[in-house]
Amino acid sequence: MDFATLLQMLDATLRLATPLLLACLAGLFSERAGIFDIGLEGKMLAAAFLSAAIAAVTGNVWLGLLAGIGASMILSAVHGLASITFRGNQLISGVAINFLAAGLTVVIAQSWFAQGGRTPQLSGDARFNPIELPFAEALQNVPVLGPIYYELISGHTILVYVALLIVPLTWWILFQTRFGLRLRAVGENPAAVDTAGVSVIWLRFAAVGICGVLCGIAGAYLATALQAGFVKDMSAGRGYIALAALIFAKWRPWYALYACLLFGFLQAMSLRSDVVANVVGFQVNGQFLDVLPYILTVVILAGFVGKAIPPRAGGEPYVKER
Amino acid sequence: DPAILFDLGGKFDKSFNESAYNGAERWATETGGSYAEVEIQSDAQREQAIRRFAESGANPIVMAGFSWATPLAEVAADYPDTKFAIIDMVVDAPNVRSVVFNEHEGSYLVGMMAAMASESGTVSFVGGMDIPLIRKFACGYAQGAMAVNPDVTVIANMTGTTPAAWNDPVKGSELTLAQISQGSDVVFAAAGGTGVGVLQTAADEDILSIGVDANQNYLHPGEVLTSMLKRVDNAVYEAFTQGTDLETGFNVMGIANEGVGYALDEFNAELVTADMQAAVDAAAASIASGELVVHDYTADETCPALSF
Amino acid sequence: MSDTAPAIELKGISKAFGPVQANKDISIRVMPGTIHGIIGENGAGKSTLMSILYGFYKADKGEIFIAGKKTSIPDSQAAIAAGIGMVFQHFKLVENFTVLENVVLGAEDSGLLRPSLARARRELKSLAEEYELNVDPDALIEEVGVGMQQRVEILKALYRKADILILDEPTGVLTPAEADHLFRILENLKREGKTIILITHKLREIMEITDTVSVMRRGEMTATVKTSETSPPALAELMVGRKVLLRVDKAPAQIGRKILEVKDLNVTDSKGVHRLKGVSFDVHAGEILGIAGVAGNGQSELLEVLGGYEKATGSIKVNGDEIDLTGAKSNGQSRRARGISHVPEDRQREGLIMDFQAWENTAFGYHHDARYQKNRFLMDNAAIRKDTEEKMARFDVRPPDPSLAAKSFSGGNQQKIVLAREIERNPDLLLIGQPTRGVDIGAIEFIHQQIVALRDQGKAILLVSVELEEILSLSDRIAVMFDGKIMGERMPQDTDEKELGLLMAGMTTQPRGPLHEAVEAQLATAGSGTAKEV
Amino acid sequence: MDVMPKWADVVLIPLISILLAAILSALVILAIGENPWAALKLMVSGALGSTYGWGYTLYYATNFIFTGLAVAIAFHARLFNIGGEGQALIGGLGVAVICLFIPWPHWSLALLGSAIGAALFGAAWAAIPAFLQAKRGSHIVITTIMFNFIAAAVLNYFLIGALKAPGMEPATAKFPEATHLPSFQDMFNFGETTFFRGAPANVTFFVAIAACLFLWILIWKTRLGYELRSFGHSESAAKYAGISPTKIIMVTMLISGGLAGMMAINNVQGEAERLVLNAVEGAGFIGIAVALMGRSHPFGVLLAALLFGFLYQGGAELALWTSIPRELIIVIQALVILFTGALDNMVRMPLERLFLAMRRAKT
Ligand SMILES: Nc1ncnc2c1ncn2[C@@H]1O[C@H](COP(=O)(O)OP(=O)(O)OP(=O)(O)O)[C@@H](O)[C@H]1O
Ligand SMILES: Nc1ncnc2c1ncn2[C@@H]1O[C@H](COP(=O)(O)OP(=O)(O)OP(=O)(O)O)[C@@H](O)[C@H]1O
Ligand SMILES: [Mg+2]
Ligand SMILES: [Mg+2]
Repeated sequence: MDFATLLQMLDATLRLATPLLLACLAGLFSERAGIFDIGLEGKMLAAAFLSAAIAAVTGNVWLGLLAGIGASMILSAVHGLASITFRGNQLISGVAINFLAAGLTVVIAQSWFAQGGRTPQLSGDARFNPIELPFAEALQNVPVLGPIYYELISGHTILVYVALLIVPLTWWILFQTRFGLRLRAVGENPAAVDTAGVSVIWLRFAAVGICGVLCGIAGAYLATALQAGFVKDMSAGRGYIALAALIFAKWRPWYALYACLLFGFLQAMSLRSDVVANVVGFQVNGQFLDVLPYILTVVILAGFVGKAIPPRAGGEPYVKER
Repeated sequence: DPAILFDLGGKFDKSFNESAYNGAERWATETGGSYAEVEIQSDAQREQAIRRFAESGANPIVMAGFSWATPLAEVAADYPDTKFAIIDMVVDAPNVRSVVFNEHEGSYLVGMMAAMASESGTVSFVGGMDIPLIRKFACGYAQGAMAVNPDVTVIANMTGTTPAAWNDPVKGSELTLAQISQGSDVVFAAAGGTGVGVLQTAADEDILSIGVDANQNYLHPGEVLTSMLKRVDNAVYEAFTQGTDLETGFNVMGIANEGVGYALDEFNAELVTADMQAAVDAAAASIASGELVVHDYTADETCPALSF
Repeated sequence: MSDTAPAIELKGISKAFGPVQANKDISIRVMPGTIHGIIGENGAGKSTLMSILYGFYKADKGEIFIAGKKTSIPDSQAAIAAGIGMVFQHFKLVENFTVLENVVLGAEDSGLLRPSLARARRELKSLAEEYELNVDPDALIEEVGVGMQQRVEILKALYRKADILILDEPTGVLTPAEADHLFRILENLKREGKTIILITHKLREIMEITDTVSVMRRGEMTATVKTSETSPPALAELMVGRKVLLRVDKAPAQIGRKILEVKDLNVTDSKGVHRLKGVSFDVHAGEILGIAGVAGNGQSELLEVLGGYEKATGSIKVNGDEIDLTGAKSNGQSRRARGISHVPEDRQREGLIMDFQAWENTAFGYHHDARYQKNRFLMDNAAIRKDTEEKMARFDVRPPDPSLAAKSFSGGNQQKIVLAREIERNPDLLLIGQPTRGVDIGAIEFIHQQIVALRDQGKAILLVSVELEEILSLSDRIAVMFDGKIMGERMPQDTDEKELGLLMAGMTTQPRGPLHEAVEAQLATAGSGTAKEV
Repeated sequence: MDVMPKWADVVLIPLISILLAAILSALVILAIGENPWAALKLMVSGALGSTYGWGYTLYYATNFIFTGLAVAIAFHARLFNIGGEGQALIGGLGVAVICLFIPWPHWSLALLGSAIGAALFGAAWAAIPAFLQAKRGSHIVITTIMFNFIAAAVLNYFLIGALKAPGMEPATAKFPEATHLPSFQDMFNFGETTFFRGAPANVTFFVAIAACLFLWILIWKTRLGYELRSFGHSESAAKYAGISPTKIIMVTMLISGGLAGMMAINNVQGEAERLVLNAVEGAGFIGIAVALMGRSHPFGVLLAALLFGFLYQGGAELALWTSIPRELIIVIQALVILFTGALDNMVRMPLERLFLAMRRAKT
């Protein structure tokens, strides 16, 4: 594999890792607060749809982004209502949300646009366009670093950089602020937070809300940055991969970045079976490359890459007891 | 009244099903007639849908997509007085008209155009689900490209192996980017909804793209080289027009009877040079006359010009 | 009574959990600078009342006055603001946080963590000096002992400037020495003018440290008296509503052959912690061997190994036959087949399936029994029901309804269901852990009688309990466990709570004395940490 | 002491939950500009108004009984098997292999063979997640989701490779005549009148009923069922009693996977008579809702499966005769899952208060 191909693949990796990373960090906030969320997929999908729809109608991608976040937040609220307020089963709520998003997006899209569950194609200001970082063009010819800067680092949409910035931000919030301390505590032992005079319900809703915002950005990225419009089921299992990455990352922000880059790379790889064949020296089955992230997830879960211990109060509704 | 049954992609897929839909609509506006239609929800409903329409008295009943063959073969005999037409597959029954297309011929033509338009000498293909039908497209495309430039490199990628591959524009777009990085500057998408992503990315990256089934030139004016037309609309229109007197039997739509072809309109007029047009039209003529035979992948599941 | 306002006054507090009336119209006043004790049976409503005072639960009815002012306490935040701190029976600490983080949690002074932690570090230091509350601020909670954890809980309250401190059964998990330390701390706090409410089941502690005491029964406050004007028997009577025999009557043991022989047992748990370190002992027919020790010193693991659901190395012989300790067949089923019955320490987590009906629980662990089978495939549910009815009658389980879910029985009756199941097996060896935990005084009498009766039939009994009184009154021989080792064996008539307490603490907190040396000598003669055969 | 009588928990709560889901669904239908009342009428007449409609309703119900039972038995052992989809796919592979490569003399024998094949293949697909859960503590929810994706890839691999019939479709050849199962039409054909004409319901429905019965006995009458329920209620207590968690997890998941796999008899052998891609079409996920609504009781599952069969067939009729998109059915399913599974406390809490007040008033 030559340098240019490598850069191309890493470039694709970054693009494909971005929605995973946003969803993964979304899951991180939620699960760190003790709310498991397999509904990431559905939230992304809903956000993808509404962001594309609003962007298409208004021609303004920022309004689209807001709308996407709103859609995701509504589903987050449903999840919060089910799993925090009514102490329902978080997994089932997540499954239901995934279904709901899969169905509603198409039903509404069809009713609004009558294009078979799609939104119109977005163009111009209705989508996020790549931004050239300063001096990218000028430095392009500097050996090694030039192409890396020009090809790999520069030329992504703003949301890619946002996603990358959210990683240190997440770390800072979780480990350097009062809110972070409380959020982590509520995922480990909500009773401790409750008796310390802080509202468990409020904290968990806050976490689920942040999860909604991040999923919303992830979905908007899919429909308005990575693509130019919504098509049905466009989240294509990314929510589940993000969950797997979260486990891989042991619920830590920096590891989440690495895990998502790895999964992004695997996805990039499955698109470039030719490169894979070149590198390993024989033709690799396409289906195998496609399911590699899933297989890898199982391998990780099997603990061959180190045991991941989830937040202790995760998945359980908080019921007061002495 | 006639009825039409769409395949799982849905009638607004911008390509195959939409083309069928357009045919039906054309008939409706021209004749003022009305027709029944359904987009099924799952494979299990195919037989159900055919039966329900047959029993409600719809005639003829046209179905778009090869997947209808099995249920139709089952049902056709139960409704001897109803005429059926199926597109993309052959069903051998006295009351069925089977319409198949020589996609490899159309693909050959656009393959030629791709190779002529390419400056890099590399052209590419993005298929939807990896099934023989799509390989047939790819194989014809590669043959056409090689016919004008024996040294051309043809990159072919399939989006996936599940039906989801028809609807994964993200992957279509990434595949296109990958192909661009390998030097491709013309990409042909035969991938249903996934093709939307392919065409979009090609436009974003300023390379040429080729649409499929319906005329997709309008999607990105000036950036879509042409579209490989598969006149599903004609097939539907014709069936509707013949009505209850539908002529049954085997019906091949190739270049010869304008069943396949390439699209030329105001959106791509500037892209298609006179040379190009001449060469393609000549090839079309010799295919029509039988002088030139394009290899059909599905005949023996091999391709002389491309290895999958 | 002085004319100062009471620090706390509750008026007419009522609270129901669904159909259970946990508190009924309770009123109480506590004067500032005093220690007020609350006693009562399990489930009497003590914790509920305190949780209401701390804003953890909302009362259905009633008023709260703090320092004479009517105060509404809708949540813990309000309680903290009113100067109330509470140490719960089950600590409310975040296990993988440091001491410092736990103290700061919820009482941070700014959005950023760093300054809050710095201030807390300074403050902890001065608090430690003032009240003998030393803790390592950077230790992780999961890595420190329960005594330290409790100090962290107290520090949490003091850090929030609490004037009123509620402690719910604080000594249950402490060694006698740690309990003494706690009481010194409480005395210090009282001297500083703080008001303390202490919930405990131990009459001795009430007598020792409180100024006034309230007794609760079945959700009601039955009496409030000055400690100096009452006595343990009087309090016991107030608690149960009748005279109780606080002593066990038993004949001298008729020791028979060796039933259980344990040699050099070692257990390392899934986290890699060495739980049992070379434990050896014997139990004979007709004998009750009591194992004393503070919870968490390996007793649970010992019972689990003997009961077949923890892997170990070493050797166990029952009736002279070696028992497999690691194989796939080493489980509760094979132990039962060997004539070992087991009343587990935690009836709700282990002994019973709380959602199963009583009859289903009667077959629990014995569901392979031939008499419970209809044929090769089906169980004979009717036979199990019938058996359950008989057992319920013999053990006076109330209500005697086999179809009632286990969770619907009170603690004492749940324990009776387990006991009936295990004792009626007529085992050679009965393992019994915490037989009277969470059981009221009346039921304790009955359970003790059953255990002694089984012994008198010539069965071997291994009794594990954290209650020293229970160990002393039931056992024919006592072994003390500390840190996974048996520290020594004593005959009940030759020892007392004080000596056992020292052994339970591993004797590390006390200066070396003659006793220390004597026990060490014993250990030396018995070899590798094993105590002398008595 | 329970606050509510059992019937309220078993009947009233699911009914109210469904009602809430129905009301919301009606609102969605209204919002897209259609008439919910007309839609309901169409659904009822289409699904229950003729033996033909019943034939479809029962066909779908048969699928859901199998996947519902699969989820239910796992629930009893507190295992959340989201992998029904993949297990049913692989079960289909088993059915295809059995039907295509063994020359069966008669459909009854073929049914027996394919039932075993389907169950074995489905069970095998559940075995790895089960093993990982039992031995490595890997969260079975995530592993079974992953195995759904992997199953789809495996099926593809065979349908475009070794098992593919000549032609375009990624599907196996039609199964031989002797393996075709009698449909209701064949079974209830009384000379003049043909019932269930053209509907796919077939003899597998009775296999499904038998499976309900079998599972009921297994769960409530056998030692295995006893151990399984014990484990589900309290893992710590099960360990105390000498019940091996590994054994229970493995056995339960094998049964669960086997049941999910057996769905393939209905859709692959009974209906399509060949194996196509994506043959399961979400029935594995519907099983979750069915099990939840049926309170994991085999007969509850049967009733819930009928309800979902009705929804499916009624929904198909809607898509056929109105312009309501087919995805609306997914929305309705989602709402049913949400209300019966995750928001059940929303209904339970006020009901409990009501019953408590009623009891207080009585005493
Ligand atoms: N969490 C609970 N939910 C519902 N009911 C409960 C709960 N806990 C206890 N009860 C009910 O409250 C009643 C009192 O229980 P508790 O454990 O306080 O018994 P008790 O009065 O201490 O009796 P004893 O100790 O003699 O068995 C019991 O009848 C029990 O059914
Ligand atoms: N959260 C709850 N839900 C239902 N019932 C409860 C709850 N908390 C307490 N109860 C019931 O209320 C009654 C009083 O319980 P409480 O914990 O106050 O007793 P207690 O006197 O502290 O007992 P213990 O000595 O065991 O600590 C019991 O019957 C108990 O089962
Ligand atoms: Mg009690
Ligand atoms: Mg208490």
